[in-house]
Amino acid sequence: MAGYILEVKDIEKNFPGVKALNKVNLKLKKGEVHALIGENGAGKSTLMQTLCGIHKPCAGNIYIEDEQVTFQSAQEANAQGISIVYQELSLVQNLTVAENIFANRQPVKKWNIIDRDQLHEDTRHMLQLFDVDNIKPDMLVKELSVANQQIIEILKAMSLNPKILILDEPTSSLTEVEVNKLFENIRKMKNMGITFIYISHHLQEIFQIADRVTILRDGQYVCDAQVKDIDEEYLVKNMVGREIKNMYGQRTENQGIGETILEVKQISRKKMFKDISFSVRAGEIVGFAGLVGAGRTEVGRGIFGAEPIESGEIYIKGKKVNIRSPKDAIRQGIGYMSEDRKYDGLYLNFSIRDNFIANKLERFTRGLFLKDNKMEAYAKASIEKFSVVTPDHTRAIANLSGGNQQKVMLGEWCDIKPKVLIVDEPTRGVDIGAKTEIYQHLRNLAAEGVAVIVISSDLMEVLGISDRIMVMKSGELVCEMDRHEATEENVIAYATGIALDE
Amino acid sequence: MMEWLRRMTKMREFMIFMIVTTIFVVMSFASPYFLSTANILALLLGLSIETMIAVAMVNLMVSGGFDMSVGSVVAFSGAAVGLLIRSGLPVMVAILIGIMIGSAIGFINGFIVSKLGINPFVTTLASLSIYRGLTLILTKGQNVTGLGSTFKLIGQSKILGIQMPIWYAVIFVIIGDILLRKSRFFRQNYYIGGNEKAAKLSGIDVMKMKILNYVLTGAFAAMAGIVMTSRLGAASVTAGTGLELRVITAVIIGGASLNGGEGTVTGAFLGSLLMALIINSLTLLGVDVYWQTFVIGATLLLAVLIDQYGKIRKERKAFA
Amino acid sequence: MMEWLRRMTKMREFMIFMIVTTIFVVMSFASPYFLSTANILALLLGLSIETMIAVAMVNLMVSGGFDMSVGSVVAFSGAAVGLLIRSGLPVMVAILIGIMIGSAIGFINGFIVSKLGINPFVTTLASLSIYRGLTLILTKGQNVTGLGSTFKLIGQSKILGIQMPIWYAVIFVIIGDILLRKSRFFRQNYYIGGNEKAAKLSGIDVMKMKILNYVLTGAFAAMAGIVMTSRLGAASVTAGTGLELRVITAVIIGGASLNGGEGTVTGAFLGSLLMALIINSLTLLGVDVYWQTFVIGATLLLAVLIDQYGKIRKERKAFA
Amino acid sequence: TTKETKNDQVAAEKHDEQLYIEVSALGNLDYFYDHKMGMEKVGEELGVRTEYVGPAEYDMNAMVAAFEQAISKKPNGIVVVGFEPSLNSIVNKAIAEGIPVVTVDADLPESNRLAFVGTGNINAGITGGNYLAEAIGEKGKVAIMTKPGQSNLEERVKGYETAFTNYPDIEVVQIVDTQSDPVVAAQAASALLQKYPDLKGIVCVEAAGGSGAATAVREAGVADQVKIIAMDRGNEVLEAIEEGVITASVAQQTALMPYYAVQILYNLNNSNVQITKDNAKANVLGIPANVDTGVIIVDQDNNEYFMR
Ligand SMILES: Nc1ncnc2c1ncn2[C@@H]1O[C@H](COP(=O)(O)OP(=O)(O)OP(=O)(O)O)[C@@H](O)[C@H]1O
Ligand SMILES: Nc1ncnc2c1ncn2[C@@H]1O[C@H](COP(=O)(O)OP(=O)(O)OP(=O)(O)O)[C@@H](O)[C@H]1O
Ligand SMILES: [Mg+2]
Ligand SMILES: [Mg+2]
Repeated sequence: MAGYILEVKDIEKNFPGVKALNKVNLKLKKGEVHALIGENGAGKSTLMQTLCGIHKPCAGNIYIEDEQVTFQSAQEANAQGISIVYQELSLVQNLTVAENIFANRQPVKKWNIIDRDQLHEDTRHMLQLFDVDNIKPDMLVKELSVANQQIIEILKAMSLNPKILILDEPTSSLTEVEVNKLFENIRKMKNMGITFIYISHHLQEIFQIADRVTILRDGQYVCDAQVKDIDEEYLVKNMVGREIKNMYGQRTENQGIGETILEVKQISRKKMFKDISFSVRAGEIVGFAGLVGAGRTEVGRGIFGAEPIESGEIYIKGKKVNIRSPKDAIRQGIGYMSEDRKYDGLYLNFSIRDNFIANKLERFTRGLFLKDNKMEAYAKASIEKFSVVTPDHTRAIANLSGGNQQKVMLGEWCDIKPKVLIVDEPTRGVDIGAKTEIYQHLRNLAAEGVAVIVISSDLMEVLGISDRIMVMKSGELVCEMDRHEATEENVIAYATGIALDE
Repeated sequence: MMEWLRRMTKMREFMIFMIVTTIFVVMSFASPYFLSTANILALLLGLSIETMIAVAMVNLMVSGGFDMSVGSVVAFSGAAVGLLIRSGLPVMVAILIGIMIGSAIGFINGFIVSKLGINPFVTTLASLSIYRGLTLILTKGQNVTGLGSTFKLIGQSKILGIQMPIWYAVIFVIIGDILLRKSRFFRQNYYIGGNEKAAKLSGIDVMKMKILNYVLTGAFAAMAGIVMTSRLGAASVTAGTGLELRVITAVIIGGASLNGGEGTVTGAFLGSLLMALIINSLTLLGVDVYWQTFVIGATLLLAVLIDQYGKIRKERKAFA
Repeated sequence: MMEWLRRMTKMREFMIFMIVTTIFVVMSFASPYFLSTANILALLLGLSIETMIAVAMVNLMVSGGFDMSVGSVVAFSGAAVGLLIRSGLPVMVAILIGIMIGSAIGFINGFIVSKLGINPFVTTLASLSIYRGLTLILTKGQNVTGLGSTFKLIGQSKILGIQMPIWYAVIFVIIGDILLRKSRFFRQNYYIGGNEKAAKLSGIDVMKMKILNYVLTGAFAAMAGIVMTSRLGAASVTAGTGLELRVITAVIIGGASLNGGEGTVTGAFLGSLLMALIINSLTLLGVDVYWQTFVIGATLLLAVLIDQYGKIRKERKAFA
Repeated sequence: TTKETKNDQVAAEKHDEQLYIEVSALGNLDYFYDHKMGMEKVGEELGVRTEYVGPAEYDMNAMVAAFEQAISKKPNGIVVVGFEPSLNSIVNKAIAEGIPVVTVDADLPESNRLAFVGTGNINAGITGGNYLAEAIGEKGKVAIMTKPGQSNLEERVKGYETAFTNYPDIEVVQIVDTQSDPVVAAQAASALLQKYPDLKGIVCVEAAGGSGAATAVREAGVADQVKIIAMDRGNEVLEAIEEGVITASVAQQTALMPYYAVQILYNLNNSNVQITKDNAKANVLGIPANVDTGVIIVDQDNNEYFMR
């Protein structure tokens, strides 16, 4: 057993009604990047949180360099050199970037007084690792986009100088550019002898960065392997228990693309986006690609009325509509699924049922009143339809795994019977099996004549699902491509602006 | 049946209900006067004014709002109606104007809080001062009397031997409970309190609802003020002082929180009942006034501790 | 220099500071007595007790806590120290015991709120009642006098012609401001108030800090109570009634929020100053008593409205 | 009539089963100590049970609730502090149910109460006003400190104003709010001293004012120039009188109020002074309708005897 820097033996963890971990084993060699994969709700995050002293295991042991350890708190784990980037962002929105990265570890002068200059210096130093010069140490975290917040979260964990760094879906809202920067940093640190546990649902990333992989299913250890000995098919089979072919699905042959449903003319919003015009037809899936901060989210929210549009016009089925609020938009048949489920997507303290019905209460109303049995039946059906892993619909959504939360949110919006559905990062944190289902749901909607807009930072996803692709850069629509002309290279070229320089 | 029982005991209101029942049983042994019809009616009558306001307050707090000005609105609307009646206006017209004044005050509060984004605590504390001040100015510090017998009927007449304010409170609680728990319209407030940003994206007109909640609170406080004035037969300038804290406490004991997203009308009623019961018991037991203040606080604390203990035990069980 | 100015104007406190300054300027024209040393000193003296408590309260509120019991702690500690001195204990010993009593009350509040998980509003409202009651019981409702001249020195003696309570408040504000803004230890409270879960993950001992914050609030309230008793020369059983709302309002005006995570000591001081300034101005301008209550509320509202307007304008500019 | 039978019935009762209740409010105030003391004393002397009930704060709704509960105990008489006309209905209700009611301290003349025992707040104000006028040589500027809206205080203010109308050279320059808090009162008094450097007197109609005004005057060092008239006999007021900061205080013989009120109720129930051949039939109650308990001025001469 020697030689392992960390070893987990027969760990078990129960939550009310859920056996999240069942005799799980994990062995880490010093200096490797060890990938951990599994479906949503397989227990990955739970396992990592037991390693970090957040959850106490119900059974089993943890060994660090052959010595048994038990952690009472996150801090004790930190002291042993384990640090983690949480799947759910855990930043303090009202504090600065610097204070988040060096939370409670700010450099101090005499009397424990914080040395501001040193703190900012250290922070700039950390920020250089990602070349992000648009983030300043004294910016408030709440002013940053989700992607940038994720970078801060990563820097925070890196700044702890850990021996073992756990990354729980660090790339779920990053684009390739940032992902590559992250990998560069991982390799650099790996050479310094740091060990990584890497969790991701982007399987190709495993092959780019990981040395070994452990697979979990339903809270149980399935197998582990050297990455160089296996292929993606192997991963999927062991993860999902079946093969997945053609994840993005296929446009059904006889499905024609119909009339123009949504037409956007020259909409602008100061500092956010400028002169955006495009249209989407019935049965069509249009993908929006671009780098982080390109303004795709802002356009989506603008059309939905969640944020003001300063000029421009929107037409639905040729009729000009005046959308001032999401309520107007929903009435016009437009749906928008947020990119940030925790912030403005879900009601975390509420039950799964109450989340499913949040945007369609009228449907369960007779006279003035809501019908309990109708709501329950609907929730049960939706759990089934979107394969949400949960004991029952009365659970608080906060207790679901990240991917399952995402499925509930998607289910909530797919089912409003929209004319236009905008989904922003629809598969953030979703496993490959569930992704396949989500794409199928989106394709089904299109087949029913809905105009679907997919905003995504996952380029493969955009390429795989879209009939047409829009590329945005710095608030402008720089290019519109047909599915057949779009390739990874030319989309990136437009998104980064290289194509324009030519 | 078992299912129903299981669900009952899981409800937050259940513990408070048990505590209230316990006090009832203990008190009926401790004091021969306690269970007399007269005492129970007196208890309910004393509690009716606060309950009327609590019904609106719990709705407001479910949506994440907060109103410190209700006590002043009680005084202001009472005084205004009193002066209007004395000026010769028909009673019904005066009452309608009084309720409109309350609604208008609520509207102003709601507008400032939700449209202008000012902290509800500061806003409504300012209102507290403003409308108390206006009451003093309007009445020149004098209580308003001579309101005539028609007006007094509202608060002093009886149906089936039970004085009107009790009836109003009962009606408010029953209708309020059904509406807040079951109606689609008011259900929106839970979503707003749960996650305001998400509620907006779910197509809820958050701004409108929030303002409406303040309007309702103002209107209900005005109604309570009018009923109280009628019951007492005079508009008191100091009416409702400190009322806001009592109502908010009752609502929180009943399961609501300052963060919004939870609470029920039944809970708010039970909270009010618990507080009134404590005071009633202390009076009946002849506890010295100096001790009363102490015992009220201690009992309040004890009640929420028992409640919390019950909750924790239930969770434990769920884990086992 | 420009950088410094830019940073200044971005601070929440800046608007309140401007409002306070405006009132100063306007008042110095409106009333010839306003700018006299005597009036300014009297103003500061009047505000010193509240400021001492506000310093601890803002720290507590930054961490997401809340304490309604400070007014009662003021009375209770004052009365306790008074009785101890009368019983023949040396003044210093009595004062130390008084501060310990305040700390103990704070500890109990903090323990109930953070260990037992009871709502801070209800908990400290219960405390408010409990300690007011204990004060009454202890003193049999009589104010405590005959405290001797040594004790009175604490609140009545002067240094450089300035009465001691002002010095205490100044020291509290300066040290408090530095500690809360700059020291790593108290900075932890911003993390706790901003995101309690994240704070725990960052290795902050949330439980310990929360309890400590309540202890500090209790201790500071006790000190304020002792200084107040010494200044008045007698422990008043009704001292500090309604004080909690004034302090909390001042702290919120100064930029703190009920949700935690924001607020500064300077802001809290400016908030207290604003409120005291309003009362002082109204008296100097000879505003009718009935109007005073109204004008206090209206000015409060106006101040926060101006403040909010300033904030919105700044945000607009940032986008332009 | 019912009254007759009730009287007989009551007379037959043992004394120690008779119950007299005082309903009040503001129980937390120092002032009401005397009320409680008076009730206890009269209970002891007559051998009947007495109770003192009511909310700790100035809350009429709660006071009426306490009154309702008092009625539900079916006592032999109720003593009530008639703070506000809003208590009229409940008093009438008790009378209608056959429970005799006497008001103390503040009267409810429009109600059906049987008698009133007290000094009346207007009277207290007038007495204090006259004393101050004499102390300042019948001329100069005077300020009044009160808490607006509370009817007993409003009446005392009126009393002072009435007294000063007899002194053309005395000018009431301002009325200020103490918010019933000595620190706020001190702050307001300080501002007054700034604004009127030639202020001659401050009168306070409630307890916090005296302590606050004394503090402000002491701190400004103008004790020999500004005369303060306080209200009631709180220890801090007495101490300040001894110190010479407060000139005098208007104290009522408060304990006498419930004492005599219960005496009246007791006599109504138990004795039968034959004013007529048949008092009941002649509609004669045989009790006094109005008892004035008088006010006393506490100043340096008699101050020491009031300390508790
Ligand atoms: N605090 C909790 N209370 C109850 N159940 C929980 C809690 N946390 C996790 N679970 C349950 O434990 C199981 C494992 O969840 P976990 O978050 O570890 O999954 P995961 O593998 O990280 O999934 P994902 O890929 O979606 O993030 C899920 O069924 C989840 O619902
Ligand atoms: N709440 C906010 N406050 C300040 N700036 C913001 C806020 N939200 C977004 N931005 C900024 O607005 C710009 C556009 O962001 P938007 O979210 O629309 O981009 P995007 O293309 O959807 O990329 P992503 O969502 O992946 O970050 C970015 O520069 C972002 O940093
Ligand atoms: Mg996870
Ligand atoms: Mg986006």
